[in-house]
Amino acid sequence: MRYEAPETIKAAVGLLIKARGQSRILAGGTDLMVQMRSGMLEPDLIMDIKRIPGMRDIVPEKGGFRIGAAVSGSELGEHAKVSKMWPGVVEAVELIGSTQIQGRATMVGNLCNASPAADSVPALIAVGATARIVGNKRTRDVPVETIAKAPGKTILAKGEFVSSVFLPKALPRTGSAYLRFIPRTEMDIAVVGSGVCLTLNPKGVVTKARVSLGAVAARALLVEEAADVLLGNKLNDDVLERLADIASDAATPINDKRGTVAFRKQVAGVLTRRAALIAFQRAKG
Amino acid sequence: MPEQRLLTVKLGGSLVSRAGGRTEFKLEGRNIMEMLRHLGRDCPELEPMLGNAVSVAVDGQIYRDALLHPLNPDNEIILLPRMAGG
Amino acid sequence: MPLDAKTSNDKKAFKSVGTSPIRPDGIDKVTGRARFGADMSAPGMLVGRILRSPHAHAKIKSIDTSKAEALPGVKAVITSADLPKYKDADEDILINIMARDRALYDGHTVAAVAAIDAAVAKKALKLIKVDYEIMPHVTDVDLAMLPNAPLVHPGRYDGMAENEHLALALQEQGKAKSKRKSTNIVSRYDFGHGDVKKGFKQADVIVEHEFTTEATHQGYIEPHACLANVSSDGSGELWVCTQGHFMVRDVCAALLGMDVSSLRVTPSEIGGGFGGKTTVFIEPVALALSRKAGRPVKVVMSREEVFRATGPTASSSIKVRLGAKKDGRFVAAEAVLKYQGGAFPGSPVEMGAMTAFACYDLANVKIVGYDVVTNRPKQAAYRAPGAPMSAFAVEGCVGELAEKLGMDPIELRKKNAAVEGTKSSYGPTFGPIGLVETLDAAKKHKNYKAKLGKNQGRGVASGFWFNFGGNTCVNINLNVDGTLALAVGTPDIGGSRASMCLMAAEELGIPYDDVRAIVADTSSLGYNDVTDGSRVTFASGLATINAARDCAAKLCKRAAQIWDIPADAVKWENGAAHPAGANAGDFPPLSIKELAGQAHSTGGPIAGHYEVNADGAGPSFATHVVDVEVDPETGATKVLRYLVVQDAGKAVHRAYVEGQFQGGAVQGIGWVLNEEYIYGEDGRLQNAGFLDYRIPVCSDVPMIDTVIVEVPNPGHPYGVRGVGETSIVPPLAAVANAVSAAIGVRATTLPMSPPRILEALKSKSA
Amino acid sequence: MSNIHVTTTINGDETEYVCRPDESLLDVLRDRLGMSGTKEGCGTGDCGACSVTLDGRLVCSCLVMGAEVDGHKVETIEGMADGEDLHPLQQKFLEHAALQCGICTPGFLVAAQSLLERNLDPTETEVRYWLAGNLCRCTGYDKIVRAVLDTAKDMRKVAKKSSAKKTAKKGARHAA
Repeated sequence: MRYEAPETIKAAVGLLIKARGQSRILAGGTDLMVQMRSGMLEPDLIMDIKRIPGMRDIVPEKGGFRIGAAVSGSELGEHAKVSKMWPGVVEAVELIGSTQIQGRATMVGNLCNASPAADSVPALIAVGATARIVGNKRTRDVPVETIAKAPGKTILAKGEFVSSVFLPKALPRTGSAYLRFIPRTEMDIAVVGSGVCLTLNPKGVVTKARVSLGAVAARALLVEEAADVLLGNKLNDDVLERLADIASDAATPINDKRGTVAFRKQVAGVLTRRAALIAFQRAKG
Repeated sequence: MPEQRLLTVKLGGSLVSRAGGRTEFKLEGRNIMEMLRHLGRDCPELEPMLGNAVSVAVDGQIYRDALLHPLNPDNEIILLPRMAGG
Repeated sequence: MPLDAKTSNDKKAFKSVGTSPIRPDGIDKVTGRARFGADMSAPGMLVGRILRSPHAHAKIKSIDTSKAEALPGVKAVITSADLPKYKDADEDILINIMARDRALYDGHTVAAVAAIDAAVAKKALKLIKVDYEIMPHVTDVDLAMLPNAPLVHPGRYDGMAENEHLALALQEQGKAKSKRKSTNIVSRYDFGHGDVKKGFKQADVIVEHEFTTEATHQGYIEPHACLANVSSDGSGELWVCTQGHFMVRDVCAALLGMDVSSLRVTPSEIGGGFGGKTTVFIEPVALALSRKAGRPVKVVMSREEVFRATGPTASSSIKVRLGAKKDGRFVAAEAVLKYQGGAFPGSPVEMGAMTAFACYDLANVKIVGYDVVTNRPKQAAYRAPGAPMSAFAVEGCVGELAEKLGMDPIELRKKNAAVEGTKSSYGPTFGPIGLVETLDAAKKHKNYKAKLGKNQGRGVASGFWFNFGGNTCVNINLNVDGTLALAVGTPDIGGSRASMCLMAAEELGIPYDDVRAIVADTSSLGYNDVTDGSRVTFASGLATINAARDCAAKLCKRAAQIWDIPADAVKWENGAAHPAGANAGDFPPLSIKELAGQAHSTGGPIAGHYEVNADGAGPSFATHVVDVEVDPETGATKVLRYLVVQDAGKAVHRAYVEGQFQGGAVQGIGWVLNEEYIYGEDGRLQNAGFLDYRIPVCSDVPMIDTVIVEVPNPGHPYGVRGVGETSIVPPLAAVANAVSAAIGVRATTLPMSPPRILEALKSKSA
Repeated sequence: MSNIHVTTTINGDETEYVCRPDESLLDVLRDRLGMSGTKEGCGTGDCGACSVTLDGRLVCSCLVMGAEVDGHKVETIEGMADGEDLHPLQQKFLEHAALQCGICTPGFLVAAQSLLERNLDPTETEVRYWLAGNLCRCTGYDKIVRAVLDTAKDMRKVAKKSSAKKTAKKGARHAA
């Protein structure tokens, strides 16, 4: 096992390409250290990216924000402008673990760990975020929903890693929200998560909507039928009821130690309805 | 000489099925040790349990290892399982 | 033992007792200086690691340790071959700490290594090859009792009286008589009196339910840890976090074939126990490794090992039937309890059975309990072992009876409450007890009058625990400056050293700060039973008081010698020796400091001591009141307010008594709402970590309100009753009753996790 | 596995050590530096017993690699008291009986200090959520939360007084 802390992206990519066996990126380390301790993972190379310039920065870009891969949850939460523009994303990131975990865990780590239950992912999908992948030959930007292929598996090729996530500029009258269900009030993995982002016209009618569910399938889902129900409508009871039904139907969860199929399907509907209402209120301002 | 009065000893817990359903014995004994010795003689099936697997309640007070505690025929005497706490 | 003059509830009678000073070990614990199990090191120390079975039940055909032994840096590898059975060893404990021919549960120890560091030890474990033959397993108590269940110990119970239990049990379950000679039922317990058949005939209302509870873990934050050092002459030292170092010494010596006197055990500070540290797990293994390697060996469990291989409590399946007259008077009560306690006999079902109806004065009561073995880790005691589950079932039925009769739940309990002179459901007649006092105080409390909103419900439950005494030894040494060194032999798990200092100070009439208490090692003090059964403040307290009196008597004698008057003409008062009366002579009092200062030149050091097998621990009753709110769309339960009312006899250190009340209540909240052992089809534990074994976190609970009731225990000089365990008896039922009230369905399955609550709500609307 | 040389600042003292790449900061503190005040309850970031601050941020030291703190600042429970003078939180934990067994106490104190550095007037709910990553199995949290709230109250008074003093001094200087 080797520990490296390169100071440029180029050096980092070079290390990843040359590495034999398994390589792992160290940003916050809150998943990596647990996996290593459990014996699930014995990487040959651990590459700490925190010394690479920009990795710990939040930079305004095109009216939105670029969030470096090593920005911790609490650093993101303390950023007033991001919190104001995308409260749904920030509240999702802030739900990841305890205060202690927040001090380390990163949004990009949450994305690249490719857990179906990752809290930040449905929120990022809902706001249409993109991830920047750096590698040997090219740098590419992809929608966040394409990063995870299956639990623990990503589209990243050898030599590649995600260097940042871009949150686009929010249109006027846009609101985002994320809710999750856990049995306790803190310190749990989401049993169901739901991210909603809505844009309204001046009359309060939904003109743009994205709805994403977490922990109810092998990876976070973008539920387009749910968005369709909202488009052209205000959020009256009937619309919300249909939204909840569609979210419940879209969920294809499993029974496991954290919840049952029936429970997850029902709560997916409940949370989507509640998140939509919060997003709606935020959009109205 | 007045007739010697006997102790009335009641059983609880797993002793009941061990003793074939008997729940009460009339026994001699000046203290817990003697009483248990007589009980083991009267009911050999109970003998293996009477070492340190029982507690004895005397007038509502539970004794775990008090073989020399005196007994008299007016005492309420109940054999219970030996208990452990957390 | 007669109640001393001081046993009044008049606080003025006490100077120190009943206050809440800072504990003697406090500064070390807030600065990080206190040394717990894993905090000790020794020169040349090796790291011990344990290999555990990944199977719930498997024959161990062979173990090949040769590759591990050949790895550089490995100093010892042991298997069951290194732990033969010695004469006095308890075979169940021996097999539990190291599997022999079969692995009996997921996590069962099969081998252990000692190596120069953790990395080498980890590697060595991987090099040990175990050839397993997987066998059928059973982890559920009801399934384990079925006639065709896989047997945990085939043949072991053949020909024993317990075998008849199967036939009995199956008949009671309405199933055919089995021909099998062996079963997983290892004991049957019967309690009760009167005629329940006749009783139920008189009943106007009968409630009947079947309840289940899952196994929960004590969840102490400090994993088991020890440092063993066996020298070449066969003598050994052990540093260990345990609730009973004398027990550790005796059991380890027996398992390893050592003389008791050649093993010295020093207790570390202990990071929680709750019953789970009243037995041995890694200690004999560490000693055996050290003996083989000839070097000190430290073994520290991981959290995963704690969950998989140490004792959770039993899971249970309980049926209760309760009948009452229209006016609320109970006429008959019946319960059948089935507890599985893992792979060895000893589930706490007998205590579950004894405590089930202990709160009530019943003319007709019958309780049957079955102890069942399964392929799970051997259960260990957990705070009032066995009692919370049976209270959950019984108090659930009492709650429903109150609803059916339209009675206030506290009034219904008062109407049937056990009082002094009641023949208890488990046999003995109660002395002075304080159940009614807790009910009255609960009813008067503001929480009982708080208004409830939508989706909210209130639950009430009472609970009982016996409390124990036991073997106890205490020394008090008078130092040259008049301060006292107090040595007790019961590990301090919740601040008991402070209570001991208070009682010694009270007795000698000196300031609390002049007494310093330590927990002495096994070679420095006579035998002490483990810290269990809520016994320490009672029994070590009683011994401390008597040791202090012994010390005072010696001080009086010394003063008498100095004054040249008879010893019985001197009395001890307010920290000084005084002439007992005018006839004794006119001498100015001699303070403890003056006597201590000249002790060495007036006859030698002064010390008091006391050894006793303490009897007379008075039982403690409690009543809890809780309000909850349930989200009907997600099944999430929020605890809004919580009240604990409990009889402490006499609260020695009030803040720590409250702390026991609060801690027990919150553990109970965890048990009822979220905590459970989850086994897969493969018999493996799926949630061996704090992420998915969900103990309550700080944001899950409200402040826990407390009322200390004091009905003196005549068995203690100050009236003290143990308080540690009763507090976990009522919460399961109290919260369940509150949830049932909030959702309108009787909750009978624990934990009442959100999926279960949504299911219950669905069944109601269907 | 080759060892890594690390230079860091712990409780204000420059500290050097070597560690393997798979060792956590917690392992380093406890096993290499003999600082056993920081406790291990789970090793997976779920109990908070190993709480320390890293460059002023509250973290679980079991989830930080020993290798990556080179050039950074670590604060542990051992650095909390100022010589013989306890930190107000330490004093209040004792007065409120906010500890029973004491194994979680160092973690709670470090976490609570981190809260009060950011927010000297937290609500009960804020305290409870901030401390949700610190498990305590003994106390039911009641007395811990009370101790933190009471410390904050006292520290606010002190802060008020000292700022009043400062203002007074400034005023005096101006007057002069």
